Amino acid sequence: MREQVQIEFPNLSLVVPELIVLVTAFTLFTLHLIHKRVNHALFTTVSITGYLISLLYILLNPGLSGSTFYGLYIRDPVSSLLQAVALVLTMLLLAFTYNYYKAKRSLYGEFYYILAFCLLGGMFLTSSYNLIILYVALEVVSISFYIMISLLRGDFLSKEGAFKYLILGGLSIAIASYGAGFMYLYSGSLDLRYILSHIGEDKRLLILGLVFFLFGFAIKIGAVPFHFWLPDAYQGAPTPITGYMASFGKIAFFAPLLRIMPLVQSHFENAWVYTISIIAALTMLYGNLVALVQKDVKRMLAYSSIAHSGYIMSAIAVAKVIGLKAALYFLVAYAFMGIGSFLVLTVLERLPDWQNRLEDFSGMRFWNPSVASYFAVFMFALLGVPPTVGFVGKALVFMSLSEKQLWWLAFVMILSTAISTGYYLRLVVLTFMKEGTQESILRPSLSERFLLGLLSVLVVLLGALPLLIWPYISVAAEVLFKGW
Amino acid sequence: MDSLLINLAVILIKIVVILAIVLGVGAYLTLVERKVAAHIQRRPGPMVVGWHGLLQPLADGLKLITKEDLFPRYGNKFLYNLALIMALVPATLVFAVVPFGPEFEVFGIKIKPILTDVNVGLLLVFALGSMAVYGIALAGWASNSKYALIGSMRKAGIVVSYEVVITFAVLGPIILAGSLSTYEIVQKQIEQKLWYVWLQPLAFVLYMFSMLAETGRVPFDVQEAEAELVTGFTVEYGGMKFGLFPLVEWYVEVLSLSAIAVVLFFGGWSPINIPFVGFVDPLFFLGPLSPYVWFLLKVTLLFLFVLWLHWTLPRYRIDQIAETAWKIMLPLTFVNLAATAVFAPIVWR
Amino acid sequence: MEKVYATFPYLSISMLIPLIGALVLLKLKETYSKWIALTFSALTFGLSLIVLLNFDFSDTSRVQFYEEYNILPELNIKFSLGLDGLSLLMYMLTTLVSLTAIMWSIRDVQVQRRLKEYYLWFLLTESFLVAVFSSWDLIVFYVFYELVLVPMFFVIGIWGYKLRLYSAYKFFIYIFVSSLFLLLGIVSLAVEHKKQFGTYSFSYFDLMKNHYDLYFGIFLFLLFFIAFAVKTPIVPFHTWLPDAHGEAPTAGSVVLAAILLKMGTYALLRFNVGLFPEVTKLLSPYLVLWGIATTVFASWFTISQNNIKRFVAYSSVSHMGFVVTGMFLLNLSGMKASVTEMFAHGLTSSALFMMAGFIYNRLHTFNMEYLKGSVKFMPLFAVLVVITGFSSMGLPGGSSFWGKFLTIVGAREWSTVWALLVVTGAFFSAIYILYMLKTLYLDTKEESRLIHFTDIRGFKLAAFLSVVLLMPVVGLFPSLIFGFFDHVVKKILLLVGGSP
Amino acid sequence: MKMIPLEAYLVVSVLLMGLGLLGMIARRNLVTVLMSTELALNAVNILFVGADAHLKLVDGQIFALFVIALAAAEAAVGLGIIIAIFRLRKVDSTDEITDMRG
Amino acid sequence: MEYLGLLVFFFIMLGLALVLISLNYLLGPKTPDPMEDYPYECGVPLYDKSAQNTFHQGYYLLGLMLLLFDIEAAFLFPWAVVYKNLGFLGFTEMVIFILILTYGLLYAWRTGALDWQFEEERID
Repeated sequence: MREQVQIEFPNLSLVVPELIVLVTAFTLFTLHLIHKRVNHALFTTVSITGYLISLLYILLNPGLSGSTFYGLYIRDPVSSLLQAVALVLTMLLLAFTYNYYKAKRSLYGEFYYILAFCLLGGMFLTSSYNLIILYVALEVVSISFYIMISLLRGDFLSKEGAFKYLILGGLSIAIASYGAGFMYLYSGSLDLRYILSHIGEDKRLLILGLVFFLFGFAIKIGAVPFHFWLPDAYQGAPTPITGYMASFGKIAFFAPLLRIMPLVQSHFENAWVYTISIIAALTMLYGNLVALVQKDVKRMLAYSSIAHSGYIMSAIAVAKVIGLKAALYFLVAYAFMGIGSFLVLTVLERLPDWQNRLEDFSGMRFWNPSVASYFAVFMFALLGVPPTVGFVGKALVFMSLSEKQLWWLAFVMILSTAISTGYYLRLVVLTFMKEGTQESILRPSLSERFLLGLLSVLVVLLGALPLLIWPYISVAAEVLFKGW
Repeated sequence: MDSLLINLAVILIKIVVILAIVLGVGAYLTLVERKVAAHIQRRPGPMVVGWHGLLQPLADGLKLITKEDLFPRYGNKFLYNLALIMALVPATLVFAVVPFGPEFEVFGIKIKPILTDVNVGLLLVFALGSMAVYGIALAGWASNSKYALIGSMRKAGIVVSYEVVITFAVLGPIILAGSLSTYEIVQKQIEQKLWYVWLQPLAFVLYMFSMLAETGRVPFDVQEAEAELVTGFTVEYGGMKFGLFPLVEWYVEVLSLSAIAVVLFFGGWSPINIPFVGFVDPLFFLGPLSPYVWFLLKVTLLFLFVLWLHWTLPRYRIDQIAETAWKIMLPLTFVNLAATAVFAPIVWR
Repeated sequence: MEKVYATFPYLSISMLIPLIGALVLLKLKETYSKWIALTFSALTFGLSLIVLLNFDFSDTSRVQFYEEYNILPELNIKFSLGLDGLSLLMYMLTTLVSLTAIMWSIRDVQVQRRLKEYYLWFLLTESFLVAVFSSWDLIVFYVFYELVLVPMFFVIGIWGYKLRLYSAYKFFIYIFVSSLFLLLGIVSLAVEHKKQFGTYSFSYFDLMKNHYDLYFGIFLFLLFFIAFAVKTPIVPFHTWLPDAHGEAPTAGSVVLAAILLKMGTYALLRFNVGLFPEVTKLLSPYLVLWGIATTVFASWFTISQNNIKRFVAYSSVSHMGFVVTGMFLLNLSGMKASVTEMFAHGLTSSALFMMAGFIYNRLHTFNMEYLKGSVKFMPLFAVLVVITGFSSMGLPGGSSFWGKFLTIVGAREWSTVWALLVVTGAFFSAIYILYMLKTLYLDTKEESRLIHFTDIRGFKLAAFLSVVLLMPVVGLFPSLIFGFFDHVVKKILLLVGGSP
Repeated sequence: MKMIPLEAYLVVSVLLMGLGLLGMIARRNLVTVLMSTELALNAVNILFVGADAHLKLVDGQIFALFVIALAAAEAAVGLGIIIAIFRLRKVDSTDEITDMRG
Repeated sequence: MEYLGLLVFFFIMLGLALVLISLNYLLGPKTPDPMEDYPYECGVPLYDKSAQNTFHQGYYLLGLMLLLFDIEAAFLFPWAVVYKNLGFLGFTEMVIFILILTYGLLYAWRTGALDWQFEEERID
C-alpha cells in the first residue's frame, strides 16, 4: 500500500490562467442564470476579458514553470505556449460567432460557457502527464465539442455530425483509457513519466497499453485509418466551431502525444518511428487525395485538416528535438491557418443562398475583394507557399525527417503536398480568375474584416519572421525533451 | 472447509429469519394496514375471517393464487415477468445489510445479526433501491396499456427525483460516522452517544419524504391514483402478480427503508438517547434481547407513522411532487450537507 | 569566398523600391497604376546602374554589397544579400527586363482590366527576383524562388489567353512540386552541416565546406537537380513551359522566359555545381548529353508548332539546352558559353515574345498560317525582328553567337563527337529561326488584309529597343560580358577540378 | 481467503470491450450504439479495478470513478443529441442518418 | 467472502420470485376467452395497437438529471467517509464541488427541465 500522502497546499500561482478561465466560465454561467434574455455583447465581452487576462498572465510570466497538485499538474513552456495560442484562438472565434449564430437563428447563451469549459479542458490537456487528468480533460474537451457541434437550431446535419463524433469520440476515449488501464496494470502508476521510465524486462503489457492509448488519440486527431468521424463532424458543425475544432482541437489532442514522444524514445524508438510514420504517411496521402474530389468546400477543408494531422505526425515520428520543434511550430501554424480559412467560410455563410459549394466561390474577388484576398492568403499558407507559416512548418518537418533520414516519408510528404496543390489552387483560381456574381451583397463587419486581415498578416508574418515565435517553441521543445 | 459450511449454515439461518420477517410479517402487515386505516376512519375493518379478521391475509393470498394467469396482447412477455422480479428481488435484498442487533456469540461462533456486513453497505442499499425503477418502468412498458405506461412513468419520474434527494440526505450521517457500513454507523452512534437525528433533523425529514415518495405512500401515491389511472402500472397484472407489487412497494420497501432510517438516524438497536450523555434503557429487564426489541420497536413505530400519514393526508399533484424534489428538497440537502461538514468536528471531538 | 560588406544597402533598397511601388499602387487610383509601376521599375533600374558602376570588377568572384540580417539565429538563417559577378549579371538582366515588360504592358490590348493588380504583381515579381539572384542563404533563396510563382500564377491566370487557367495550374504545380524536392535538399544540407560542424547553417559559404559520401551526395544533387531541371527546363520536364509561356500575356511571357528560366540555370550553376563539385564531375558527361538532347528535341518540337508563341517558347527550351550543355562541360569555354547564353537568351527571348505579342495586337491570332508575310509592311518592326532572329540563331555579331560557338569549342575539348553533336543542336536551332523568318517575310497570303497596319512605335518601340540594342553589343564585345563572371567561373572550375 | 485472479478481471474486461466495439459497429439503433460506448467504458472500469486488486493500490479506483462520472455526462449529451435527431426526423437507426457522404 | 451471504440470498430470492410468478399459471384456472387479454381502455375499442408511443420524451430529462446528480454523489460518498482526515482543504474542495452542483441544478431550473409540464421547445 502507498503510504499516507501528506496534504499540502497547492501552488496556485501555476494554475492562475486556468483559474481565470474557470472563473470566466462561471461568471458567464451566472450571468446566463440571472438574465432571462441573453445579452450576447455582454457575454462576448466578459469572455474576451477573461481570456485576455489569462493570456496576459501567461505572457507576463514567461518563466513560470513547475508542478503542483502532487505532480498532477505541470506548467512548463510547452503548456504556456499552447495555452496562449489556444486563448488567442478562442478570442478570435468569439469575434465571429455572434453574427454567424444570429444569421443561423441559433443564439444560445450556453455556447459561451461551454466554449470556456472546452478551452479549460484543452488547457489541462496541454499540461499534465497524469492519466486521470488527461482522461478528464479529454472528456471535457470532447463533450464540449459534441454540444457545440449540435448547437444549430433545426439543422439535421449538425446533429448527425455530433452523433457520429460522439460515438467515435466515445470509442476513442474508451480505447485510450483502456490503454491507460494496461499501463497502470503494468506499472502501478498513473503518471506517464513514471510509467515510461521504469521499464522492466517483460514489456508486453506496457506495449499493449501504449498502443491502445495512442490508438485512442489517433482517432481523436483523425489519423487515417481512424478518421471516419472527422469529415462528417466538421461538415455538420457550425462553421466557426469547425474552425475551432480544427485549430484548437488539434492543439489539445496533439499535446499529450508531444509529451509522450520524448519519453518513448529511449525504449521504443524504432517502433515509434515506424508506426507513427506509417500512419502519418497514410493520413496525409488519404486526406489530400479525398480532399481533391470534394465538391463541398467545408468538407474539403476538413480533409485538408486530416492531411495536416499527417504532416504534424510525421514530425512527431522523428523522436528528436527538432521533430518536436517542427511539430510544435506546425501545430501553432496550422491553428492560425486552419481557423483563418474556416472563419472566412463563417463570414461567407451569412449569404442567404450560400452552400459552401465550389462554384459559390467563383468570382469572389469581384463581390468581396478583401475577404477574397485573405482567403487566398490562407489557401497559400495551407499549401505551404513561402513565406507563410505553412511553408516554415513544412520546411521544419523536412528538416526533422532529414535528420532522422526518413527519406521515404519526406517523399510521401512531397507527393501529398503535390496532390494538395490541386484543391487549394482550385479555390484560388475560382476566387480570382473566374467570373461570378453574387446577388446578395456580403457586408462583413469592421471587426471581422480587421481580424481576418490581422490573421492573414499574422500567417505571413510568423512565416517571414519566425523569430517572433521561435524562441518559445525552441525552449518548449528542449525543456520537454530534456526535462527540467 | 468446516468454516465454510458453518458460514453457509449461519447464512441460511439468517436468510430464513429475514424471509420470515419480510414475507411473513409483510403479508400480515396488510392486515395491520387495513385495521389501522379502518380505525383511523372510525370503522372496524376486516372482521369476518378469523377473530377480528386475523386470517384475512391468508384468505387474500388464496384468492390471489387461484386467479387465472392473464397476459395483455401485444405486450412483451419477458419484460412483463422480468418487471416483477426486478421489483421483488432488490427490495428484499436490502435487508441483507440491515443490522438487527449487536454481535453475539453462540457455540463459540461470533455472529453478527446482519447478513452481509460490508464496508459499502449504504451504497448497496442505494444501488438496490435504484433497481426498483426498472421494475416499475418495465411493468408499465411491457403491459402495453396507456394507463399502465403513464402510471409507471410518473412513478419512475418520482422515484428518480427522490432517489437523488435520498442519496444526498444520507451524506450527513455518513460524514458524522465516517463509514458506509450500516453496522459501523450504529456502533459509531453508540460510541458517540448520539442519535444522529438530533443533529440531522433536516436530513431525517428529507429522508422520510423520499421514503414516502419511493414507496408510493400517500401523499405521494400518484402512480396508483385510483381515481385517474385505475391502479397505475399494475393495471394489466392479475392474480399473485398483482398481489406482489403492493407487497413489495408498500410493505417490503417501507420496512427496509424504515430499518435503514433507524440505522442512520435512531442509533439502530440502541435504547433511548440523551444527546452526548448516554442511553437510557427502560427495557433493561429483557437482558440481551433488549437491542433487538428496541430495533424492531423503532421500525414498527416508523411503519405506523407511515400508515398514519397514508390514511390522513390528501394526495399531491404529480408536478408538485416532482418539483418539490428538485426545487426544495435537493437544495435543502445541499444546505444540510454543508452544515454537517461545518459542525461535524463537534461530534468527533 | 570573400565577402565585401556593403557601405550602403543597395540591394535591400533595390528590393524594397518595387515593394514600396506596389504599396503606393494599392492606395492610388487605377488609372495611375501604369505610370507608378513604370516609375518605380525605372527607379530600380537606375539603382541597378549605380550598383553596376560601383561594382569592383577587379575580382568579380568576391561577393560585394554584402548585407546580412539574422532571421533565425538558432538555425542560422540569415537574410543575406550580395552580388558576385554572376549574380550581378542576372540582377542587371532582371531590372532591365522588368522595365521592358512594364513598358510593353502600357499599350498592350490584353491588359485592359484589373490594372492595379497587374502592375502589383509585376512589381512584386521584380522585387522577388532581385532577392533570388542576390541571396546567399539557401532558405532565403528558396523562399523567393518559390514566391516568384505566385505573381506569375496570377498574371497567367488572369490576363492570359484562352487556356490560361489550365496553364496557370500546370505552371504552378510543376514548379511548386519540383521545388519541394529542392526544399528537402536544402534542409538536408543544413542538417548535414550540423552533423559535420555542430550547427545548422543555410549559408552558401558554410555549406560549401560540407563533404558528402558519394551516394548521399548524388542523392542530394538529384534533389536539387529535379527542381532546377523543371525550372530550366530540360526536356522531359519541359511540358509546363509551352503552356505557361504560350498563354501568358506578352509581358508575362517576357519575364518568364527572360528571367524565370535563368533562375533555373543560375541555380544549377551556383548550387548544383558549386555545392556538389565531386558529384558534378562524376555526372557531367551524362548531363552534357542530356543538354544536347534537350537542344535537339526542343528544336524539333519547335519546328512542328504552328502557334508562334509556343514556337518561341519551345525555342527557349532549346536554348536552355545549350546553357546546360555548356555548364556541364566543366571547362572555361563551356562555362563562359553557358553564362553568356543565359544573358543572351534573356535578351532574344524577350524580344521574340514581344514580337509575338505585337503581331497579336495587330492580327489577333498566333497561328502562323495567318501570319505569313505579316511583317513586310512594318519596316521598323521588321528590322528589329530580323536582328533578333539572327541574334537568336547564333550568327556572328549576334548575342547568341558566343554562347553557341564557345559551347562547341568546349565540347571539342572533350571529344570531337560531342562537338559534332553540339553542332547538330546549333544547326537545328538555326533551322527553326530561319523557318520563322521565312514565314514572317517571304511567304505571302492575302496581302490586302495586311496593308494598313501601323508600324511599331511609342512605348512598345522603346521596350523592343531596350533589349534589341543590347544584342549586337553582346555579340560584338563579348569581353564586356565575360568580364562579369570570369573570376566566378574560374573559381567554380577550381572547385570542380576541371581545366580553367 | 482466495483472491480473484487478475486473469478473470482481464477476461471479463476484454469481453466487455469486445461487446462494446461490436455493438458500436454492428448495431443500428442509435440508443444501442450509445450504450455500447458505455459498455466499452465499463470494460475500462473493470480493468482498472482488477489492476487495483492485483497491485493492492487504489489509484485505479479513482480513475474508475472518473470514468463513471464522465461516461454519464457523455451519455447525457448523447441522449440529448439522439432526442434532437428524433425530433428533427423520425429516425432511430444509424442507417438513416447518412446525409453526409464522401 | 462478505458477499457470499448476499449471493445466496439473491439466488434464493430469484427462485422465490420465479415461484411466485408461476403460481397463477400452476394453480389458477384456464378458461380461454377471446377478449380476456384485451388491454384496458375503459371499454373503448383499442385505438393504437401499441401504447408505447405515448411515452413522453420529457422523461428523458429526468433520467438525465438522475444520471448526473447520482453520479456526482458517487464523488461525495468517498469524501464523506474520509472527511475526518481531510481538514480544511477537503472542506473547501467540497464546497466548491457542491457549488458547481448547485449551478447545475440552477441551470436545469432555469431552462425548465424541472418543470413537470415540459414545453416542446425546451428540448433541443
